[in-house]
Amino acid sequence: MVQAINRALRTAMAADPEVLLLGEDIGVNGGVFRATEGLLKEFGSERVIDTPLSETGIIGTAIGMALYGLKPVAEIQFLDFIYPGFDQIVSELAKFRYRSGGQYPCHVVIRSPYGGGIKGGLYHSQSTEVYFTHTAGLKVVVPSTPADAQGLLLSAIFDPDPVMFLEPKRIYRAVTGEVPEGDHRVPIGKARNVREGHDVSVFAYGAMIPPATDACQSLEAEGISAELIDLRTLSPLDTSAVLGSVEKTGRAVVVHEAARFCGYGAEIAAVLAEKAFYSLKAPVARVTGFDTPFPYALENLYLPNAARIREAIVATVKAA
Amino acid sequence: MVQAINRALRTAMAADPEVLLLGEDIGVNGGVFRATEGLLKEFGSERVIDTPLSETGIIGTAIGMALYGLKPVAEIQFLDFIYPGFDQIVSELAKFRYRSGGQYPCHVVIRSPYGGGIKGGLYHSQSTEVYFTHTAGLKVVVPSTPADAQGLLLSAIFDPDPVMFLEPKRIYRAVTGEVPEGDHRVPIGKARNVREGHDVSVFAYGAMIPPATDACQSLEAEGISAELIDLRTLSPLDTSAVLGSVEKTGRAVVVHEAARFCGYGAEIAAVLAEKAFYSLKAPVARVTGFDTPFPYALENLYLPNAARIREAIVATVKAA
Amino acid sequence: MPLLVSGPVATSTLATEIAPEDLPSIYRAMVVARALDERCLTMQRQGRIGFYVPVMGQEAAQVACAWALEAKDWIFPAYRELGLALVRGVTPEELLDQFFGNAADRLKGRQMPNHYGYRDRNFVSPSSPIGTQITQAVGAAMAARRRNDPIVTIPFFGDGATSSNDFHAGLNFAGVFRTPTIFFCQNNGWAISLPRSRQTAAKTLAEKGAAYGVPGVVVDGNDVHQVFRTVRGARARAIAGDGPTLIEAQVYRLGPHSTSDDPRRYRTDAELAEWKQRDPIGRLKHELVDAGQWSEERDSQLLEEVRADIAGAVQRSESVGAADPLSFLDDVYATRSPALEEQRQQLEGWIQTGLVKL
Amino acid sequence: MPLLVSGPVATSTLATEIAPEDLPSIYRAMVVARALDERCLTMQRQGRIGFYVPVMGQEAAQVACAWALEAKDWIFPAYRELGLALVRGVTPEELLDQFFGNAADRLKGRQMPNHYGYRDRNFVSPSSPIGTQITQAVGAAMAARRRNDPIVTIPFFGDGATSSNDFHAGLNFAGVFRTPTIFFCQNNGWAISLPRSRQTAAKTLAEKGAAYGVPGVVVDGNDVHQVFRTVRGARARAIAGDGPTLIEAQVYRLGPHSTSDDPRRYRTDAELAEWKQRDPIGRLKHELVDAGQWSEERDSQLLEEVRADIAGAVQRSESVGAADPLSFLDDVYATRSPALEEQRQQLEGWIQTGLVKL
Ligand SMILES: Cc1ncc(C[n+]2csc(CCOP(=O)(O)OP(=O)(O)O)c2C)c(N)n1
Ligand SMILES: Cc1ncc(C[n+]2csc(CCOP(=O)(O)OP(=O)(O)O)c2C)c(N)n1
Ligand SMILES: [Mg+2]
Ligand SMILES: [Mg+2]
Repeated sequence: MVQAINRALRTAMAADPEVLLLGEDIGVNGGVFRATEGLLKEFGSERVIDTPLSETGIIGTAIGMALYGLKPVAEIQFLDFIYPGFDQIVSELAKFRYRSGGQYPCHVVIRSPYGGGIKGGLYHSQSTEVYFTHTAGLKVVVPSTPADAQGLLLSAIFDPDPVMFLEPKRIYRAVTGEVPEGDHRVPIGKARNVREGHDVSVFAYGAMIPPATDACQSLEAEGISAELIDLRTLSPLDTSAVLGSVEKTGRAVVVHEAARFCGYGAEIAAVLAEKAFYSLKAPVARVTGFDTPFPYALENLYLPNAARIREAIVATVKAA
Repeated sequence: MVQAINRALRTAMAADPEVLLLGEDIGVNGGVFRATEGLLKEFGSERVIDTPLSETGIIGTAIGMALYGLKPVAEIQFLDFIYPGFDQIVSELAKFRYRSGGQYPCHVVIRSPYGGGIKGGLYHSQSTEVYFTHTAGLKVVVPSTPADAQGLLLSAIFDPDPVMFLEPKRIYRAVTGEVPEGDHRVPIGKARNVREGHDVSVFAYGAMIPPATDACQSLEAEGISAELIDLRTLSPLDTSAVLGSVEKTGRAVVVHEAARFCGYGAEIAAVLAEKAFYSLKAPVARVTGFDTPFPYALENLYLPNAARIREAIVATVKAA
Repeated sequence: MPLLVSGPVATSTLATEIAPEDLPSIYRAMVVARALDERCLTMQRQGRIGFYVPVMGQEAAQVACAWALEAKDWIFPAYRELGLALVRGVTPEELLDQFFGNAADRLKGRQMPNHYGYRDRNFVSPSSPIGTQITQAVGAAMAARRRNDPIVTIPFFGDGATSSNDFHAGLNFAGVFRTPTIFFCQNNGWAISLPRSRQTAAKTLAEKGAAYGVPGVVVDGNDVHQVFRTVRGARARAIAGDGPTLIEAQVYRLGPHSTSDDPRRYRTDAELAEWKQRDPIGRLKHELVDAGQWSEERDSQLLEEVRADIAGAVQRSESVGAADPLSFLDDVYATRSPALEEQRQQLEGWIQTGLVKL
Repeated sequence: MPLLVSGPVATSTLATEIAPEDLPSIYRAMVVARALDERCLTMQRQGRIGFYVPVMGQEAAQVACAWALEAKDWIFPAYRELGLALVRGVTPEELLDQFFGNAADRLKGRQMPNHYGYRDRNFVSPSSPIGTQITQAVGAAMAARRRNDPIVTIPFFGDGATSSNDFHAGLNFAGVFRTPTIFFCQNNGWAISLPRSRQTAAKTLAEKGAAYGVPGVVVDGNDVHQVFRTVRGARARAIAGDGPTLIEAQVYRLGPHSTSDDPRRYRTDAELAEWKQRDPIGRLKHELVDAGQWSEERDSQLLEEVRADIAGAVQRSESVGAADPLSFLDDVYATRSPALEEQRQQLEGWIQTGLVKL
């Protein structure tokens, strides 16, 4: 997946001289995950900008560039380190168009590796997507395949609105797949049906797609037909895809690795409890991380796995 | 309510010399809402500390004081201005006890006026409680009466964990009521049953309690008996109060002024869809703010009012 | 006081001193600012506008600074920048539309008074959180340079804002990337109730520039000539590619922090009286009178004229209707999301049935 | 280079120079640090520990600084502070327990390697976000003063951290409140791949102190005497109530940033070779040999002894079992919330049925 991201950046930069990158260690070092490898050489230090160690500065200056009309793509080294720039995101980036009566669009893309699974402990593992999905004015995108990573990132860079582009670092290298050539875009705001099914709907995204897929596949043998929806864009949510699936299956399991309490799954459950109530035949199950910080040595106990997802699906399907 | 807060601070400071206050304009100015009026005079500038304009500094130094063993109470002038200190809250305050294996408890109270209704526009009105309730390690408290404000704040100051104490500024002066003398505490983690009812459960908190009360009362005449629960502590949630009420009534309306998408109401709806599914007779309704930044001139259209709450209750009760 | 701590000779051809014939116009802008302040403070007390932040006392620094810039330079204001707005050609009526948040307000009634922005005047839309515009201005300067636009960006902020995260990051990035940015700090002595002396233990705010390799300079903000000259110098330096400058203009906030503030709680009458004597409007008037460019008579005439103008603007602006009630659901994104579309329809229904009211 | 830029004469009675008889112990601590670094880098390559951050090259600055402090002073470390930990009496075995995240780890296996903290040694538990410990140290200093405890607090951080928000706020608060804090910056030339010269346009990092009214001083971090003397001076000043000091210790990171880093991508062999010549361990060894306090023979003996010690510690530590699987649900709050209680029971069931595995 990380090569797909690299390709998307290269494609966008080649296509439009006003696309530029900024962040820590993205230049000569090529990014700590190598997402920007080779781009400094290709596009020069005016367009691949190694910044001082300040997320406030990275995001604040990216906003200024966007106000002026450029298309900056900021990299935050780990999502866990975005908080020094959080004020610029929620107070400024998300609200510029609105507060100026539409005079100042602010199309910054913030890319950041996020999530667990690399033994990163409390500060290299968190999934705090809800801070951003709850913030009106931001779009929030999470790819789960190389093709989507490339296509969604290209859409994000040329989107008129600010986009938080959260990259599930655990599958940077683990997940491979075909990637179309050139400026092939995947639309923001549309979920992806990973597999069709009629007994239960499973909603997941990012690094939870592989274990969710495993769980669904393994249940086939037991005669359970699970539909798996990769939400892809967390905000704005593709509500009709969610409702459409549950109207068909009558049952839902939501999966994410973030903490459960007020996590993203709560919104999906709430939408269903509100708008698909009469279709629902069973409680809405949430398979999530725990309501703790992210642990180091025991991270495999923390992260939802295929077995936990499978158990939840079975329980949901068997519920009266 | 603001006098009750002032009294709680005075009571705590008189009782324990290790309680101290810090924040912007809290000393000679007594706080922009006068919550700390008179305390500088009474306790001196070593315990009522006017700080430079830096929320990073206020929260970071408060954490250092707490690590050392003091009981600091930080004031953030408006919740909208807390984000420069957000990193210290989510990366440090919330995780100190955990990351140190229990060696370093970190009992800071952060008080902050929040919410709309004072014509404050985008930056003096927001309700972003979910950023904090989704953060494991923090407790989040919102009083709706003077007695609760006093009692909960006293509990917060002597609680062993960090507490975000969010004060609904719109009812600082609007809501009055009896306040017990002395160090009378209200336990953190327990919801309050504002009025009993058997047809529907209404869950609300803070400045939404008055309109929710009005709505419930006005429906009495129409033969609708609505139970109103003031959640008071948003984290940890008093789940048994929520489930207990809905097991009785079978119907639920959740009210908050924050934006709907991934708002706090989603968690209540999710808990119900998960654990009270078989009791539920109707969709769970959410009466909330809109998925926009907070507007200035049109704030009365943005904020949930008694009429909107009433309509949602009626629809929920009438739902088949 | 040296104009700049360092930097080569300017290559800009702009004059380094105010043209004498411009002084009356500069004076007029200051007078308009003061009159509008007075009018708005009154209207706020009468409940006709919700809130107001007076500029009172800082007019010289702002007007002279704006005068030294070119119209194409990007201003990143805070909430107390009336003097700048007037020089940029924003009319009292436009401002009043924003204060009322009415249907003519370019911000569609979304922001509190004083948070106006005008893209066509290169006057960026501000927020309330202190300091955030500082890094943004640096980013815009980097963008301008990338496009080879010979402009400067100039964030305005107060003494309190020097403690903000964005001051630190903004000056640091500007120093490292040598951006064409002028950091214009109006040190008005107070950050609400906190005096400058307790904001930082540094001797001056200008010397903070050294921590970032950015030259810093202190100016008397009540002296239009010194301000103009310093800004022109910094601008020339920036345009020549020699990087940013931090200017500390020492002024005084003669009024309250805002209409929510009572300065008698924290500062003495004596201090206020002392600074009233240095009121920049009186000072420039004397200078003009001494130079034979002005008279008491013309002054009264000007004041009358200005007040009448403002009265007319108030009348027109106040009679404009309220902002479109559905408009607060726009501009969250470039196009409305499905959820916002649904919420808009809901709101429309509620308005029609009278469920919600303005 | 003057010891301190300003400040009155110290009142502390602590010696201002290292006692000659302490030098071999100081040297020993540095050798232990280096040996543990080497061992851990190897173990990481072997997959026996997950991650490691070497201190290599910064031993003199750390050991001499810690030596100059009193045990009651509060250290606020970052993640590269092995030298400090050793002087505080933390044993290799305790450290290794943390690196393995095993059942004996005081942090209960919760943090990545190198993020150790020991309350009983006044060595605060660090996080990964850069700079956050700086404001915390200032707050602890305010608390200590409130309790009349005659101690200093001392945050450790790198050149990169000077760009952080907390550096700005921490130094500013310390300047305003004159806290007993020593800001100890280890400028090791690099923040991962960013050289010091691109981190800030300031000439030195020490001069940033002036922006906050805090005296700043540059020291050669490879010179144990200069470091010791400077820290003792700053400490005396702090204890006397004369406020904080910023110390920039110029050192070099001889190893990679961490085991995830490949420094050949961004720095030259020549630069590394140059700094290897100034290796602080070799330098102190020569000094001791020259002074007749040390010999090559004793040196080999020491190294052997230290390596054997470490090997023993590794063996013991590696044989300790894994952390209690349910323990990661503790310490979120002082007492478990109902939701965590429920989640714990759930997890217990999952472990029993084999649904989740380590
Ligand atoms: C981040 C943040 N914290 C607190 C506030 C509340 N506040 C509004 S103005 C102000 C003082 C600003 O002082 P200064 O920068 O000197 O500007 P001045 O008002 O004097 O022009 C404060 C503390 C805010 N707006 N933003
Ligand atoms: C807020 C934040 N942003 C980014 C990072 C990623 N990161 C880890 S270490 C580092 C460089 C730190 O450099 P410096 O302060 O000089 O310390 P050194 O590693 O050289 O000891 C960076 C950018 C981080 N940990 N925290
Ligand atoms: Mg000021
Ligand atoms: Mg470094």
